[in-house]
Amino acid sequence: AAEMKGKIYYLVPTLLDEFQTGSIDAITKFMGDVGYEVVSLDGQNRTDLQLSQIDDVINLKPAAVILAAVDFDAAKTGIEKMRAAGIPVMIFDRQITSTPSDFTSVAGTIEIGHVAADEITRLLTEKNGSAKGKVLQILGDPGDPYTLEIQQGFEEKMADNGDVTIITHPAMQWEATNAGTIAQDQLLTNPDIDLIFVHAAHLAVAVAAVLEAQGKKPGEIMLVSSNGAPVGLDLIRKGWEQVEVEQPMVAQAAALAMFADKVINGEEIKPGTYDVTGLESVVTIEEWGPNIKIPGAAITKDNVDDVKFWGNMKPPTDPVMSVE
Amino acid sequence: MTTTTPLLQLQDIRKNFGAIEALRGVTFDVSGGEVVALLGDNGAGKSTLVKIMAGGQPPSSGKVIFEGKERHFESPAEAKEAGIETVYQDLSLCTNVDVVSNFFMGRELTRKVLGVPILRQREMEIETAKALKEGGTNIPSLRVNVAHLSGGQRQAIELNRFVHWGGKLVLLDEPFAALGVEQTRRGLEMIERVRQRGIGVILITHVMAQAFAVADRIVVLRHGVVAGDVQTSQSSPDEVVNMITGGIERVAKGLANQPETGAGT
Amino acid sequence: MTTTTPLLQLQDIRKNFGAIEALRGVTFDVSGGEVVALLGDNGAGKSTLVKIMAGGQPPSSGKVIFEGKERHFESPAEAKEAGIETVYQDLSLCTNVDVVSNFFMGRELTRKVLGVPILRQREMEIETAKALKEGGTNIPSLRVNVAHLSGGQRQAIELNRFVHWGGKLVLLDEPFAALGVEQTRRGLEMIERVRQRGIGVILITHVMAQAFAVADRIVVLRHGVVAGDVQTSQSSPDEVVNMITGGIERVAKGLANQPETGAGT
Amino acid sequence: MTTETATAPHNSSEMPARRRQVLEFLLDNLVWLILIVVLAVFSVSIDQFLQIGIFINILQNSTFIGIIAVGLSLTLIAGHMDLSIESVMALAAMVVALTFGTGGAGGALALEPAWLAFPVSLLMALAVGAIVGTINGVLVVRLSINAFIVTLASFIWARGLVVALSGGRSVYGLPDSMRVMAVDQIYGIPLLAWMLILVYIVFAFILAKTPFGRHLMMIGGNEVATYRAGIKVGAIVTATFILSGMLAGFAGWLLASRTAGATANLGIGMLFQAFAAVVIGGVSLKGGQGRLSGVFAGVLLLSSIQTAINVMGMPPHYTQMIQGGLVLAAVLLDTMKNTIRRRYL
Amino acid sequence: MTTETATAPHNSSEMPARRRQVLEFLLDNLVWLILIVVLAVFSVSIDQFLQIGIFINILQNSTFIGIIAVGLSLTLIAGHMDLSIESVMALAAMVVALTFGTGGAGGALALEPAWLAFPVSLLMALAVGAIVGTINGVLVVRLSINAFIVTLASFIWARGLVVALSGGRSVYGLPDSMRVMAVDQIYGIPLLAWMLILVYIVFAFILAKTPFGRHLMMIGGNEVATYRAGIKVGAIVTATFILSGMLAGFAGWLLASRTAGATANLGIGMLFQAFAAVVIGGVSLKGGQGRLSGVFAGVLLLSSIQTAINVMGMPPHYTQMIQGGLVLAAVLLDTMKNTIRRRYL
Ligand SMILES: Nc1ncnc2c1ncn2[C@@H]1O[C@H](COP(=O)(O)OP(=O)(O)OP(=O)(O)O)[C@@H](O)[C@H]1O
Ligand SMILES: Nc1ncnc2c1ncn2[C@@H]1O[C@H](COP(=O)(O)OP(=O)(O)OP(=O)(O)O)[C@@H](O)[C@H]1O
Ligand SMILES: O[C@@H]1[C@@H](O)[C@H](O)OC[C@H]1O
Ligand SMILES: [Mg+2]
Ligand SMILES: [Mg+2]
Repeated sequence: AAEMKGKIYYLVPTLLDEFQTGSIDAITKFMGDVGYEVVSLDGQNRTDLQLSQIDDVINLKPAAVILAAVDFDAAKTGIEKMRAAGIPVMIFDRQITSTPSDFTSVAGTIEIGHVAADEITRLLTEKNGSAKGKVLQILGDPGDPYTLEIQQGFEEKMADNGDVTIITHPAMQWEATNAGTIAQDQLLTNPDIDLIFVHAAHLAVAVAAVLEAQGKKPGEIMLVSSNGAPVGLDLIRKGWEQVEVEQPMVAQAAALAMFADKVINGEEIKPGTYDVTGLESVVTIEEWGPNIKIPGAAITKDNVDDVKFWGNMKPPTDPVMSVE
Repeated sequence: MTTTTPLLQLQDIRKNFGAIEALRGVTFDVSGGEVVALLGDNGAGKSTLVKIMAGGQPPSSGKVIFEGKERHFESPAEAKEAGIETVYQDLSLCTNVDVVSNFFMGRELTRKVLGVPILRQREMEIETAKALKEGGTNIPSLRVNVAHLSGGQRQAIELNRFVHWGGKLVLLDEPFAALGVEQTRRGLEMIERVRQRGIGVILITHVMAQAFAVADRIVVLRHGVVAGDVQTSQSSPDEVVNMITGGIERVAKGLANQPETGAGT
Repeated sequence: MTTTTPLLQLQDIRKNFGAIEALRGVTFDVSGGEVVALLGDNGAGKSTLVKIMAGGQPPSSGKVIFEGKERHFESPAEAKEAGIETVYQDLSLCTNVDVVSNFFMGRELTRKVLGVPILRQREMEIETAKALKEGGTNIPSLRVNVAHLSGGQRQAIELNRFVHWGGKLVLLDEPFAALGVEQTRRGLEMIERVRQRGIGVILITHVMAQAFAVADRIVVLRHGVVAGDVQTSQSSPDEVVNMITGGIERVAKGLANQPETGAGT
Repeated sequence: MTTETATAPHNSSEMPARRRQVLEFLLDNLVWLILIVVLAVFSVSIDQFLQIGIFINILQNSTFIGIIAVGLSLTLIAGHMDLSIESVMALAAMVVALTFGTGGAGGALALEPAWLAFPVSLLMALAVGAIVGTINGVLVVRLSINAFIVTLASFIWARGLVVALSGGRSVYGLPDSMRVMAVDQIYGIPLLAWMLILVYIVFAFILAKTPFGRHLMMIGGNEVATYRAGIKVGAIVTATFILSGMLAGFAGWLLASRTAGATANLGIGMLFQAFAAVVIGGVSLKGGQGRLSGVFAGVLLLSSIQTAINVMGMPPHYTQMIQGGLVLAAVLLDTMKNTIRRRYL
Repeated sequence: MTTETATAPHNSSEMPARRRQVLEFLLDNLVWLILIVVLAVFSVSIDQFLQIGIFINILQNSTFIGIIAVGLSLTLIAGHMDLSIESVMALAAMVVALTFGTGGAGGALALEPAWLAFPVSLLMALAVGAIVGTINGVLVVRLSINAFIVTLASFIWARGLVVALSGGRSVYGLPDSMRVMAVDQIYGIPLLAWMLILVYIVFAFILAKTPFGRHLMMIGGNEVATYRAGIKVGAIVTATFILSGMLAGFAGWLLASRTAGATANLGIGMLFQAFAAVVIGGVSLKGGQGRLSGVFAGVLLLSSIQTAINVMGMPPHYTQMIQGGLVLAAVLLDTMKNTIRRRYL
């Protein structure tokens, strides 16, 4: 391998979630393409642990830090500390707007909620003739802002879209069995539920299993999920799930690598439209610094095999190139 | 030894645990400066009675009259405040701390520093050593945890700490059961000294010789009732054993408050 | 009573706990059908010696010879298998279960159903009731948890269960300390019966009368060494008390294995 | 003045023996009473709660916590504890899912004939549990390390192993033969629920009627006494940890069947629930005390509360508060026991 | 054959008293020894570990777990336990952040003069802790409900309250006067670390030198005995729960200062860490045993392990496994204690 240009630390918030584990592989590969070695540290979903990781990493004087915050805002002090120590900070996946950073690459949680709302409206209209019906929304942990922002985006859009009853329950600690139990209980008391929207594909696993155990046919009760993990795509293929709102994880990671040199060398990042692994992405200069937003797509039966979805786990083999 | 009101009177004390009636109407009394031996077979209810007098258990019914006033001790702390000291049959030691801590349990010597009470460790150690020595008990080190002491050494701590604290009435539930010959002798002497200070003593034992050595009066419990209440000087070990095992019953009514020597009123 | 090898021999047993030397070279023996009273002041090391013989604690040095063979009991289970039964001073009962469970602890009666051992509850209850009755102890209900029993009732369970199990040597560490007059009398009788079955008995007690009532030989421990080893018939309570408290020392060397009556070989 | 006295403590005359017995029985089974009261209140106050399906759900959803609670109870009764059960359950589920799962990270092992997957996967799950249980047991017994810390370490590393094995990925899709447990019913009651009931019957029997069960209880009460009595304390305690592990493995196997796969955070949070159920059910953390019938009621109680919350449709932010409050309320009810006992018995 | 014998058990002659004392001392403080060994090993084997900054991090990151571990130790020593500390800490942090935070869900209360925010927020945090502690204490003491279940319920509802109060949103941006603790240093050591040290000194003193501390220890050893001795057991235990709550409140205040705000899941998982530290430090879960110096070493040990993992840069999938393994290894070292004691003392 070529001589490495330096070490980058990736602070990943948890490993109990396919998106996160997938992102480690993607970031490690793409950063390798542009000449950086990546070391990942698992925050185990604990804000305090992630803050202490930041403290430790500062002592290790890395070329840069990629941060996917356990908590959106609690990382603020940590970011300030790192930048004060002269370490460039790139924000990944979980957008932080309360303090400046050197580069941000996200999909946008509110937007995921919007996409889901539109897809669900479409599905309900196809089934019931118009945008009406009953949706069971299963959140992740109610203490996790990620799920709450999807909820917010979803509900504000649904309010505009028509007359849909939404029942919301949280799956504590993002635990799949909890999601399954909620679905099972709700199907008894609200047998007229048309569709279940879960906030992560691994939750859909348990929900689909419950539907199956209750003798439901695939599609009899529709299932929509967000994040586009491999199991989600499997469920679409088997017909249990109708739509998965993809987070463009691969592209999000690739974007980091494309701009890594510029960030680390302190060069200016120009706003505009860039091609990131084939996706058209927009760089804007926000209050908190340069920000690239990559559109997420709705995955359905029709396009489920598209290799560009990270859930198919065929990351592009072409190396990413640094932006000139 | 006068005929004033007794120090402690029990009237028709009953105690049941679920279906089991441990005490079925016990009435007796003890005066200041009097030593009463409370005898009875295993399971007769002696320890239960002690716990009631010591505030550890409420009676199911009946009256406890202390210094002429009816009292309902809600806790051992209250009984203690009123002047009742107790040595329990099932030892009440904290085996996880050392001898000194146990000796001064609940009455630690302290000095205040900026209003904060600080333990006076050295003073307590010296006092403990003195008391145990007087009791004739050899303990390798006072800083050793009680868990490492022999049965008799433990009992010695418990027995010797009570005299240290004075009070008005002392309840001793088989305090010599694990003690050696010499330690028992000194224990009996100690009771004698306590009596001379005008303190009332109730002593439970299974050994007739001990009862007859120090007691002014002997009260026998049998199946939860008083089966005998006699002046020591007017009875004999054989007679008392007979009362215990149910051969005879003898309650000397009206004689309960008599002085221990002499027979007149 | 023959002059064959003794049942159990201890040779120069030492035991220290950290800086404390509880036993400093103890040598003595006991034969089948012989009752040896092991006496000594509080903290003399009697219970420590019992635990070593019972397999509960290894000696720091010295030999334990049982039935002529040197043995290193690693656990009470091993000693028990070899035929040594023990009644401990600090009672070994599980107060969270009932009397019957305690009585049969570790030797439950069972029957097999499809190869699975099932407890024979009724049989155990009947046997327990019988044994306790013979011991003279009244217990309100055998199904009650031991936590609810009086001190003497507890000791009675522990004392009465051992005879039930036979064995070759019985170690009794202050087994009568909490027992009533009648229960103690029956306990002494029981020892006599056990002796007649050819079983060896070591009895620890602080009551001279008990030692002199049943023991063939008296061994006195003092500060971890043997300070006296005499035939009961050739001594007196006063002399023994003197040995205990350190007045005199008297180890009848070579006489240790003598029959308890008569003087010749 | 010489008379014979009676020969034994008498029955108190204040309350007829019969009524006392009934009262004692009720108090001994107060958790069940509370469960019934709680279910009645929910049925009356929550719309659509009162239907067979809900009660079956309660039973079925109790399965996993219920089964690991048995292992926890056994170790607690013996005076130890087993915190690893939650992670062991997840580990067993993950191992099985990784081997047989057809989607996600699954290895899609196909056996011939197909039904073989059923026994083979079951054995795998039990073996996983037995291995972790053995490690726990040996460390606790041989090296006499505190069970809390041993099993806390297992709790952490076993979950870590789940993450490591799966690479954090989920598995979906198990062969049909392995989903029988989650899908089939007997007499209208799901097999999962039957398994739960079976486990409780078997272990309640073991505890009450076999020497093993009795020794467990006595070891928890006074380990020294049992040791002196010649009971093989070490072997029994080790066996208990192995049993606890195997029960967790079994629960994991059922859980894999239920979720038709496994995720890296499967079962997170169940340890606390199991602990709560066990303690509500009357098992003492100090050892030597507890009956599985109480634990069963405790499990059902918690499951009922959770189901009620699922059905009620309240703002999600309040569920945890309500759960905590209800647990407390249930325990408060339970303390009436002591008051009643003191006053009337 | 009549001779006088010596009058007291003698010192064993096999080992000089002096050497024995040193050995005893080392064994009593074995956790410290292990900590030193572990740090030495890390320093030698991990690149960049050996630098002042890392050691200061270890100390500073121990603050929160360290402080709540004190409360946990006190309740454990008294024979109870307090599981609510983690949630109470989060609750105190959230209440403070909601009141003074300028961003997110914060209420942005501004006091005049600005430094007032410092004492006022501290008092608020302590009050939150005292309230939950009082509830715990009263339920445990007055209604004699098992502390595990009482504080488990508090653990759940207090966390629920955090979620409910914040609506799951986070708060950030605290006034400067409140961030002093997280930002400032004295002699190059962060104030957070000083607070930690202070808390340990104060409470170690209380435990060792005051009647309160001694009574706590004795209550944990034999509650009946202390009750019979006239010690006000109820009052002392209640006070202990209140203290534990206030310590958690204090930790929460510091944590808010450190994170410059609060989040709904703040501090999740710290309870287990605190428990592990306390047990490694030698506090018995059965009560009546433990010293804070050991607990302090336990906290530092766990923090060192975590920091080493952070610095090592290993594949993250294995970190949890390694963490579990290292905790176990540390405890295994600790068991050498018994072997040594048996063999040489
Ligand atoms: N807490 C309790 N619950 C149930 N029964 C009890 C309880 N305490 C005592 N008893 C019963 O009450 C009776 C009297 O017990 P107590 O301890 O007073 O006897 P005692 O006279 O002290 O006997 P001993 O000489 O053996 O010490 C016994 O039958 C005992 O089983
Ligand atoms: N585990 C231990 N650790 C430290 N010292 C011990 C331990 N066990 C016993 N000792 C000490 O050894 C000595 C002998 O104790 P032991 O229990 O054998 O005495 P004993 O003769 O049975 O006395 P008693 O008549 O009071 O029962 C005592 O000084 C005791 O403190
Ligand atoms: O995919 C999600 C990821 O984007 C978020 O950051 O954490 C939760 C995941 O489910
Ligand atoms: Mg008694
Ligand atoms: Mg002894």
